[in-house]
Amino acid sequence: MTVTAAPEAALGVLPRADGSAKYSYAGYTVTASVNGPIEAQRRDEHPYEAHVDVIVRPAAGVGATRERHLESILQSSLTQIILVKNFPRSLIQIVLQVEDTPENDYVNTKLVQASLDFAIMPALFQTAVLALLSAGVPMRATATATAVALVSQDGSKTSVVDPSPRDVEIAQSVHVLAFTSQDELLLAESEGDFTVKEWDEVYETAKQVCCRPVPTKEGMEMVLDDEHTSGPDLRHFLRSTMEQKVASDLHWK
Amino acid sequence: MPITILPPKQTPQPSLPPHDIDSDSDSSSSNGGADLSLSPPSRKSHNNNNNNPLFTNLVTPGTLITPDPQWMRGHGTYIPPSHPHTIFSSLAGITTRTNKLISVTPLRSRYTPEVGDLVVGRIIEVQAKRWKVDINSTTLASLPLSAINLPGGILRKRTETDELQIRTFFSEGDLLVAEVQSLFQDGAAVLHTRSLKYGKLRNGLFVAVSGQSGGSGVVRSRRQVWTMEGRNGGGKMDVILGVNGYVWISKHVETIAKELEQKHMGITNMEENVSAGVYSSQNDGIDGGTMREMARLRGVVVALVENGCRVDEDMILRGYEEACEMALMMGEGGVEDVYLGGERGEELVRGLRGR
Amino acid sequence: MTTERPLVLPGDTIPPHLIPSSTTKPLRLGPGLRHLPPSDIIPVVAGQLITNHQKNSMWVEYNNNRYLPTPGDLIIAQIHRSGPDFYYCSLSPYTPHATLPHLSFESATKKTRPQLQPGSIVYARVVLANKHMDPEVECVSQSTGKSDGLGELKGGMVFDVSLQFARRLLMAKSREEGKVEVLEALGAEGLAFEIAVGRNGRVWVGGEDPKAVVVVGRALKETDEGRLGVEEQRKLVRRLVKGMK
Amino acid sequence: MPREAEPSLNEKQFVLQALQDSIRLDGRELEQYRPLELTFGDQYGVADVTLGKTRVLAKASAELTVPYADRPLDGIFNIATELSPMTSPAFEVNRPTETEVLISRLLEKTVRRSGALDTESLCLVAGQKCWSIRVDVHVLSHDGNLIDAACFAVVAALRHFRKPDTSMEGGVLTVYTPAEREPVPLSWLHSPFCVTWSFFGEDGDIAVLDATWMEEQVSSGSCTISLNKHGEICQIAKLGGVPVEAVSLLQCTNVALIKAKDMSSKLDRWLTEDAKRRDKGGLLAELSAENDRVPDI
Amino acid sequence: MPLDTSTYGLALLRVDGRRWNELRRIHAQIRTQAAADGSSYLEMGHTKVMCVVTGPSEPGPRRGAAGGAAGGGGGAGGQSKDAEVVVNIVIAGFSSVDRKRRGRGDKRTLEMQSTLANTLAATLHTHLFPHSQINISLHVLSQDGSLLAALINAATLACVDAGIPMTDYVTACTAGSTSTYAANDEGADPLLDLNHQEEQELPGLTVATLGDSDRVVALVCESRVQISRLEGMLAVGVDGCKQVREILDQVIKAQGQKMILEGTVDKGTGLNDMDLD
Repeated sequence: MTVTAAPEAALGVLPRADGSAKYSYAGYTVTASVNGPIEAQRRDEHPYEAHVDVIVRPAAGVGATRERHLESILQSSLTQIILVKNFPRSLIQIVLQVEDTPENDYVNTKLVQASLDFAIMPALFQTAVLALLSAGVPMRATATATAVALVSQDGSKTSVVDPSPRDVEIAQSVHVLAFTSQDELLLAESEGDFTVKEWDEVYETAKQVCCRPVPTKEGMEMVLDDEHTSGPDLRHFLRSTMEQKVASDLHWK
Repeated sequence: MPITILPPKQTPQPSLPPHDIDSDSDSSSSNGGADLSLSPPSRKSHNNNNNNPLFTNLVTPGTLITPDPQWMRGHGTYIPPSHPHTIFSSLAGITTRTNKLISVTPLRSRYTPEVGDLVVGRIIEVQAKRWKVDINSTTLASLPLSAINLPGGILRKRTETDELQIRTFFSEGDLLVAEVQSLFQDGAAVLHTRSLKYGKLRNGLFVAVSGQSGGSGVVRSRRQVWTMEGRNGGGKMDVILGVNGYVWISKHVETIAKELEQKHMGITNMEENVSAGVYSSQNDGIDGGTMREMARLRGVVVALVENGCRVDEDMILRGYEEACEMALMMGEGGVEDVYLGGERGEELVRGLRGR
Repeated sequence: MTTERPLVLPGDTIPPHLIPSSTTKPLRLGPGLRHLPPSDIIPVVAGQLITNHQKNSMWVEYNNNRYLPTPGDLIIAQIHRSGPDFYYCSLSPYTPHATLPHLSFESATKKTRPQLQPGSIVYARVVLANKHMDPEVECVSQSTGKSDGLGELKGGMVFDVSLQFARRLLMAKSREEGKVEVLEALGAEGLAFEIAVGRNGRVWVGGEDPKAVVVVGRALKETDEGRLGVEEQRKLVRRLVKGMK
Repeated sequence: MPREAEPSLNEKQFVLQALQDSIRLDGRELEQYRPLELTFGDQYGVADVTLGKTRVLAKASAELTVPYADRPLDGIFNIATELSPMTSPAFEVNRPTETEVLISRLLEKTVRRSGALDTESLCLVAGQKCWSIRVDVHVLSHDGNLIDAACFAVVAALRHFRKPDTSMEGGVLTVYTPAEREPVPLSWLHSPFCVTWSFFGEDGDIAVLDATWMEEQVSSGSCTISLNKHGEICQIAKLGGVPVEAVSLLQCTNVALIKAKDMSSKLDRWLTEDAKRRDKGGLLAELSAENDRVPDI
Repeated sequence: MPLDTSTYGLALLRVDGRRWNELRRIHAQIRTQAAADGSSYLEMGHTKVMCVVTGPSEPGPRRGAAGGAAGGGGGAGGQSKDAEVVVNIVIAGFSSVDRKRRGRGDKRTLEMQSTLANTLAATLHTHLFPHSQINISLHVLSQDGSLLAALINAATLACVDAGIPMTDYVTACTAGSTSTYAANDEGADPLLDLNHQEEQELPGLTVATLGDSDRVVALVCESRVQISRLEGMLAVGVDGCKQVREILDQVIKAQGQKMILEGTVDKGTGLNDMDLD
């Protein structure tokens, strides 16, 4: 299984949506559209804040309970970072369309009844954040997410960042964590057997991936990447993607 | 127990339109003629009919009425953009002309309100300052709060209290008789009940008659409302023929007149002293005889409609006489037999036509 | 104005030297920033942070695609329906309707007010916009009672452009500050047309010749979508006008 | 559900008036398509089609299942079309609109009922095991003419798709995973394409190909004709709308054939290019031999 | 399935004994439901449908997306000025041999509903009834081919009966071809008005035209056929529509004549009467 070495993203890919992003990483490709703030349906209307609507659509097959579950997780964590109080009685609609998932070459997958893998969460989350940024929806902070799998090999457990479907299959537990740009833990979802100590390890690993200090121009306190070899620098990636977008938007300045 | 064997009644021949007979002959006479597969005999017979001078003004949708630009097009006609000045019919109906105006009266259609029509309606919706009334038209009519008589005098100003109490005058499901006061641009009617003739209906029964204008159903006529004597011991009955095809038959109550007598008031003050009783939803007691006659009258209206007769005062009065006689002569229960459905209805109408 | 325009993302910490520190004037925060008491100023969108030390103000320059009504904005609104006292009109798709009072027109009275059909469009100004209420717009200047060019737009065609581009077109010095010269170039080619730009990303172009209107519309859309520079805009106009004949 | 915005009277009037002078807002000729682009995904059977600002993604997938009882010798082939709020916030999840029903019926008639895919070849063991092929159509962006774009995407995805290889030995069915044996293409019989005409005006005398969303909203009727390059009509759908002279419809069909042939050769070219890209170093000779066996589509 | 229709080549007679350009027997009635604004019953051979029209009337509460839509294209809301045509088709379980039950969400039925709504909207003068709704309910009692055509004809009749103004009748019929899609034989004959068996075995199309013009309102072809066959089929179909229009017109006229004879309507005043004034 070849995992794309670095994440790739394109913003504004859908001309008719308010904001959109296509993001591929670790074999997952997701396209997201964001529309909002728009008129909310009566049943979703909230007098003091915007309703955030997240829809996850699998590439093949119809969405089922699994997708609804992912939607509810994303919905509650994204509501935390969007400044929902700015838009009372309105709706911010995020549609996440899965395009590609990494294939497990050793299994003929059952695709007709789609059931998205838990490990797709970081990709969905990251795409949603990028699309929200592209739509210019006001947010408290940006956020980055990663998945960590605990795989037991030869009696000892190792943590695998951005696990492949094969890893997920043999893993004892899979964890998805997201951190805001202020290093706050935003989302922690786990599946499988694990101890509190193991979770602490997972937390540290994920934090290293998500919360790498941003290299600033003035400060030379660039952290040497070699210390944390696992995973790409998601924060830096987010920043550089946005830098391109902003530069292109404001080309006339 | 002796058994009497009754001779079988002849099944009534439904008055089939001629095309039925044609289609039968069509199937039997089809000789497989390739190009003339469309039943030549049927055509011929219709052509004969078409030559009947009675039928020259019968048109169907798409019929060219005239290519002459001197005529003006009225209801039921159109001028296609491709042929300016050429008038076509858009309905199945009868052409009528008023000076230079050509219009087509449909054989049947939904009620189209016109100013001055007397209609019977039902309250569908209560809004802040108006009611929405079903009058069997294409859209709901509206009855503004300002267009009804309020208890305590006609000149009284509408207050907010009235707005809050709007349901005490009319609420959902109430029936009323009203006049069309004006029409909106889209053809929706605005009603008023500012006369003692109009207002809430009670003490009676409602009949909806489908179809309007030319065909069977209620026609606009001289008298839409009258009081008639019930026979066979029934009391006086009021009949209201709404132009919209809604008919109201009720017991005649002379409340207002009596009230006036008691209070010794002049007729000029009458409208100012409308009592709250006008908006009562409580029925007065109706004796059995009157109820029976009301039911009979209802049967007459339905029978007239089912058999394609126009419904007006004359027809109803004659029909009612006929029905009473029929009940005496044929009904098993004598005057108690008010059934006028099916064959009875046909017979009733035959009797009327025969005269 | 400083030349430094750093990229900020939501939640970033703003370097202190970029926060104007004038003690005489109150600090003015523009769009894209949020003040967290007591003294934190945090960006909420991704864009370039712009600080104006003279005016003691700062804001984030960014591009969004959903129009948020702001009082004073000139917009092109589409009448949806008429109520008892207002027209309900839409400023952008899928958003709640704005109200346009029947009497907010030049010398309008109950009798003389313009009768607008559903689907007609007006050039209007936003008078009221806050997050808890549906916006209100007007077609008359409240101070002068004159229409000042606002009112129904008859005929012509409406083109959708990005909000950013609409803003550039509306700049007082659109050529210098907004780097748009497409309209001047079209005029120089001898095209006759009228134009009304709405901040809600809608541009109305009127004119006798539908060909000219289409060329103006295409020039605007291609300039916007292709992110063309001034020189490219001139080239585009020359090419389109040539193709027209 | 937020309302779909209708174009203003000015826009409707202008679009019609301009079309009367044969002018389209984007400068196209009346019978000209917007640029059609196709990209294949990393996996087999993913086709991403853009037609101007319209963008449709189709993904084909296969699963082993049991054939329908009344058709024991046929495999199962389904096309699923669901318009999500990504297409437009006016579409709601799990509530099919008329647009969605009509698109899915048209794709069904064009691709499935015309026998483009040989469903008999999908049957592995009569009455017991067969392949179920499913194509999911996702409309990512809607700027008119969804049908032509969606049909192209479906055909492209199916022709690009490879299903796992199988073998039957002594009554034992083996399905090979992609790691064991290179997957094989579907047995494809012909490639139909949809060409949609939109009619304008009271008389429907202006006919336009590949209408944009704005044009579709102003149009008074449309007609979708599906054809393959051999000049076989697979389906015609003029579902009401403005009356059009029969002779004009015949002309529309003839023009549609030219467009369908054009699309057919474009798709052939893109498929060949993609095969070359995947076949770096020519290690999949076996596969190309397989390709040769596929009848001339 | 073996081609029973292959015998056609021998005697030039179809399975039911018709020649290539013969319609089946059409029997039609209007005003079959007293309570409705307009109603009709129509048989084309053994395909039997009935139709009830209600309206134009105040639109009831919105019923999701189940119904068809006309004009603006569904849910346009406040801006729509024309009456909306809503069609509902119920196909009885006993109407066909296989007794297949179709649910409410059946896409084929939904497509027919939408086709019917858009076909009728092309002729009905919906602009005369702003903010209202015309409800058309169709019940299929028996199916033997040409279902869509029968539904269109029945709906047209019921709309005429309801007195809804229209430009002209919209009439429909089917046409087929004796060639199969594989054979490109030039000698293939077009056939008019397909029955169920022919519909199953031969390529065919349904065509609906406006009045007695050649203008096609609806054209639905669901089978694979050589492009060269289309012209012949279309010509035969359009001609068939004109025949159907003639038959339907006679049905309406007969009703009108009956009403005049019974005196329920006046004979009216026409242009010729005017000359006498």
